[in-house]
Amino acid sequence: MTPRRPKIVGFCCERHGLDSPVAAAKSGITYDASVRIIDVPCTGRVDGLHILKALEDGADAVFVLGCLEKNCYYDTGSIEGRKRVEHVRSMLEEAGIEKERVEMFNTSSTMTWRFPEIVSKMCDVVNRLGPLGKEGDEQ
Amino acid sequence: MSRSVLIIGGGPAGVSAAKALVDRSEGIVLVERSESLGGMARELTCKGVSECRNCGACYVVDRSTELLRDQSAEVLLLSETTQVKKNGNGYEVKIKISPRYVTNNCIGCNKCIEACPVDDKAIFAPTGNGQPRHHWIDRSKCLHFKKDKCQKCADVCPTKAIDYEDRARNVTRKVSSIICATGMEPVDASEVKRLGGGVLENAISSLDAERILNKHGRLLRPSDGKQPKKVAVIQCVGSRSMKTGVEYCSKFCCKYATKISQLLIDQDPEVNLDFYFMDLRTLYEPHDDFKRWVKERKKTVRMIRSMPAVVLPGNDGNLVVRAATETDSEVIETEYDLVLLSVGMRPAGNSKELMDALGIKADERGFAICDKSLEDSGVFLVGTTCEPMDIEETSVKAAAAASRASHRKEGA
Amino acid sequence: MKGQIQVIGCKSCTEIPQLIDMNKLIEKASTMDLVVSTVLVGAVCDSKSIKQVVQEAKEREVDRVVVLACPKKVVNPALLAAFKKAKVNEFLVEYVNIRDEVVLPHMDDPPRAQAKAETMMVAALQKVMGLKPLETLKEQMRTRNVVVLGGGASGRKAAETAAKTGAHTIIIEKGTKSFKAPGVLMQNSVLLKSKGYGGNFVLTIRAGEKVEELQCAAIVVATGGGWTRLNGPLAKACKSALPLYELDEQIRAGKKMEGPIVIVDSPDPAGKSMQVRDYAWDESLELAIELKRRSTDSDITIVFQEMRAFGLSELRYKEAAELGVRFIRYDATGIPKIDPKEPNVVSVKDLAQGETIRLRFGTLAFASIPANDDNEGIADTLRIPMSPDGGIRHGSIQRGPVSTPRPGIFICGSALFPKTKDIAEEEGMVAGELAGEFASKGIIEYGGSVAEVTQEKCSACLTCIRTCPYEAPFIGIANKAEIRTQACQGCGMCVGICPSKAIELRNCTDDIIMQETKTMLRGDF
Amino acid sequence: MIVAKRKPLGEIADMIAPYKKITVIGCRSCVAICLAGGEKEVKMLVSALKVKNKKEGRKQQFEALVVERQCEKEWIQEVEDKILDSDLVLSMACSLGAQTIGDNYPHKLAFPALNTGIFGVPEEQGVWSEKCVGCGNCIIHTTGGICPIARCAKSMLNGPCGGSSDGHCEVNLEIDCAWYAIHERLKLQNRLELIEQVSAPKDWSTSHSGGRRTYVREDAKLTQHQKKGKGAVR
Repeated sequence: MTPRRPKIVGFCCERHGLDSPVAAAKSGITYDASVRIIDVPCTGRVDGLHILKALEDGADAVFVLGCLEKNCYYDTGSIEGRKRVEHVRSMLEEAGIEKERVEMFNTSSTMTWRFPEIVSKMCDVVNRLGPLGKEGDEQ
Repeated sequence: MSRSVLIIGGGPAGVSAAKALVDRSEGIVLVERSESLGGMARELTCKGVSECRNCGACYVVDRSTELLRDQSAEVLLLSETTQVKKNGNGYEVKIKISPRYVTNNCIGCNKCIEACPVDDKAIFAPTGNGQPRHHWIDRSKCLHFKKDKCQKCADVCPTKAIDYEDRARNVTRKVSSIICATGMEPVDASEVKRLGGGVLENAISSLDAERILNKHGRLLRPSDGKQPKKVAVIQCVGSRSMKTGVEYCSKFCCKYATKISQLLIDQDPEVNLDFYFMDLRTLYEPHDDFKRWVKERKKTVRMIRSMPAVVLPGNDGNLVVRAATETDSEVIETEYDLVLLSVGMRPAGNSKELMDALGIKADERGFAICDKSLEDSGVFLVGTTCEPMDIEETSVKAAAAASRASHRKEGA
Repeated sequence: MKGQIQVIGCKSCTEIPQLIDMNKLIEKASTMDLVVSTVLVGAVCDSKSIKQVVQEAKEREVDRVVVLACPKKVVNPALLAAFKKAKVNEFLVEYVNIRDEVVLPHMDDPPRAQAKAETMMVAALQKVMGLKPLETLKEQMRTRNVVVLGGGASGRKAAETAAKTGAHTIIIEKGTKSFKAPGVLMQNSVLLKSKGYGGNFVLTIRAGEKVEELQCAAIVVATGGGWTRLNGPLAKACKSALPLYELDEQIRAGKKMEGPIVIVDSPDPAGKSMQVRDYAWDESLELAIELKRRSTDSDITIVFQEMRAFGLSELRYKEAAELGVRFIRYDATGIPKIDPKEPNVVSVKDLAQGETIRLRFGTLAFASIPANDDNEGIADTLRIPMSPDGGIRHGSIQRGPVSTPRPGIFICGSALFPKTKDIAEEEGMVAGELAGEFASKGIIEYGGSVAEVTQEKCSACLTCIRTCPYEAPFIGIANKAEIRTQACQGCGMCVGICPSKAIELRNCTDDIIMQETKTMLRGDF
Repeated sequence: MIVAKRKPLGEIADMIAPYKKITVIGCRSCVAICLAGGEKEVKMLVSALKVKNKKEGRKQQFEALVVERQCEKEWIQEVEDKILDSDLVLSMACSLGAQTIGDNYPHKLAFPALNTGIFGVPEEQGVWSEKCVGCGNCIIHTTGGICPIARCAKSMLNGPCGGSSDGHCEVNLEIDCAWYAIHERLKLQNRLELIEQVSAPKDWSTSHSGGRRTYVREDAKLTQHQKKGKGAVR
């Protein structure tokens, strides 16, 4: 079988979070297919548990993508989301896992270049750190 | 009589007004000269990295997308109002829609642009973030319409979206009132040669900077595509000066220039930035916010209250700015990788006939004069048509005008 | 719910550019269990195919649908409507954005794209089985009242416009100002408490002596700037100092002001962080010009940090200068001071000369507008956020310019930050319009994908209540958290933070999210 | 309430390293409210440990549970089988929880995943501060409702030490001087005279220094006659 490709999960909020891959697509920008987009109403919905579970279930890196802070449709959602991500990062650090594998990003509907940039950034992280755990030992 | 409202111009003002009316489930006809909605805002970059800076760029794009999604709204692109006739309490307007030669099947993959043999291309993607994202062909340049029936773009198009048979159409609409949002155009930096506008490659206008940032997400030097480490931002280029005939203040320059400066530092805290200005006229923030922000970054950012005299070429693409110190005591020269010229605005030139037909008078600066009687006759002026303003103010005033327009109809 | 799924593939969205083999995808779908119907249509948005798929759905008694096309926002709402008719609950229709998330971005790698699309479909099928049929409920608004807080320029405009939309307006004015306004004008009244949510607010208001309750559908906050309160150091030192607008009124009233006149943007007019705005500057320039016109020998000085002569008022700046108005710029190094021993002399360091000058004045006016002290009270009662500089903060620009984070509450004028009169009025107009529109809907639609509490699990830790931006959670009679469904916007912030996992977001539960993630990760692409 | 804090993940991981079958039990009372040991924290801990194991190729089996109050045996008995069925119980409650499990199932290992800290008050969301040490002999009615034993670094009983400087404690300038606060409060209540009163040396026997304490409520105790066999609540 082909060498294991990076598996990246992106929790995107239904507002600008999901607008940005669409904007990229409409402008004919292509990016690596290894990203899995999971849509949530708002990054405030994202729970540290979701991120950890994703890593547990085989993701090598996870990112959360929401509206710009102070421009969140639900006012404080993306700030809330960032706090959750930071908490998970600190947990990973405690556990001796590279915290770079988890990132929070903000975007707006005008940033066509943003989503591809994020994907390649996360891909680089995985290529640098290698996959998380050995292939096939997903519980 | 038709209840719908004609909106001339698909920029921030036009789009906001249209959206406001559509939200009130009222019919609109939006006529936009260019190939996509968004006007100036199409080319503006979002000034935020993780935090919103209220530049309003996304506001326009979002509204345009929503507008295009709305079945009830009639949005006519690449079209122009050719004739306006008073018709009872309302108007009858003739609109000419030029052919786009690209159908809605276009997915914006840009293959056609690569394929196009014309050197400066004859098929284009929409400007900046303009919506919709469908490409369009400039007939005057396209070889298909010249002798050798070139159809390279049609050949490569994966969705067969090229339609050379597309023809110009004329439509007539009866409308109750007209919202005029013909907007503005930026002062051309090359009018200010002494600051290197249009002469020195790395002395770019703020609009160019916005374009570059919008496209790549980073500001790159035109000469060598490197990220500049030492940048000068010069305010009031072409504004507040008799030379360019724009003796007024263009109002939004301080806003966007300060926000761009902040963006540059956010992206790369290493950047050294000098901010040359006369008066700091940032909008809608406690007025010392930017100053406070500068204070916190003493090492990298300087505010210099002085209008540079001249920008001279330095070695390998660098630029030398000669300016008096704040107290005019001496003249100093500083070298920069990149100089950013904050250009002001002018009202966009409108076809005289249209203005006359609508009974719009302009002052000596070209700004349309709004008066009560005009609105009574059902013509509403919004946005930068009548005075300089930023997107936020524009959107508010446009919505207000829309509300007046719809209430006038109820009155009628 | 039996779980009979229909899978719809849309060629026009996905098959371009012949990258994904939709037939293969649909075949795969038909092999999945619980899938009773699979349709591949030219374009799911055109009415013909809508008829076709819905017909099919009826025949096969479909109760869940997966649409492989483009984003939900883009797909023709007619499809959803048609399904509603076919007795398919709208919350059981799941859209997979094959177009923008697979086809377009992965053109250069068809095999992976195909695999990805397949995985997304499988995930969607699992997800749609996890969904529960929901309904949006309707609640009558008890009134069509629009309450406008503040009878200033923007407030009045708001009331006028709201009235035009057919709403009944009530202006709550804390002063004794009386003016012509539609609806009711309640003078020297103050907002004490507020309950409820957009559409059905209940406000407690103290009008003069008596306290009364007031129901309303929408609220417009137009409390303006804090003009009146001047207790900064300068004002303390010079009791006779006026706020600019009073000077303006007196001059327009023809009163002869004692010269020389000094207009200063005090760094601290109300003893708090100052905000100087274009309003102040337009006004002071106009005033100066007016005075100069009346008598050329009148001595006027404007002391400022930044000459904020925005836009066309730059021309007034020039005119004033030509008329001989004196301008003095200072900065933090030499702010204007008044020595109490000499209460009619202000000394300030002139930046241009770099030396301190003493200005003897007959009249001193402040051109700066402090934020309104009432803001804090208002923000607290209405539970809306404030900006650090003491103004009331508006919500995301995605919700439009005059909106607060809370639906049904709109804000305009200098309550946000001081503004010029005309902008304040325009804002008032927009706010009034929106509030009126909001009220004239007459019903509140709510429900759908909102949060709900599993009371057995709740520890009543109040975390949700502190986190929610909409005041939706509250502690109910059982001393456990409950959700005020009408107020809930379905963002799921409380769900994500609940330490006891007692709150779930309908149709966006942890299980659904984590299952989807798991399936997406299983796929090898 | 009792405020606790999760031990660093690394420490927990080392602690449980030798064991294969691990049951993690949270608690729905104090520690849930102070965001340390509720269902969410339990699930996150388990997940994080699994990720760590996955990275390091270690195999362990986890079971995540939450009980109403871990300090009471009746609640624990509800998950008895799970406890008995595991090599190790990792308690995500205050140490009372871990100990109750230990006392009831002496042959089982019950390790703490939390560090039990203080009797705290939530000052704001996410901030808890200590205001009582449970000395067993409350005097705050004489000190303006502020406990000098808990809130003074030196548990001074008669006025501030010499180190109090403009309202701050010399031991840690971040925290306020308890006695300064007491003075201000009494002044507010016009009871400043109280601060003059010299309180005699405190009888610490009621506090921990009197050894482990047991509180008995005679009328609540069941007599031998009343007692049934192992009575469960439901």
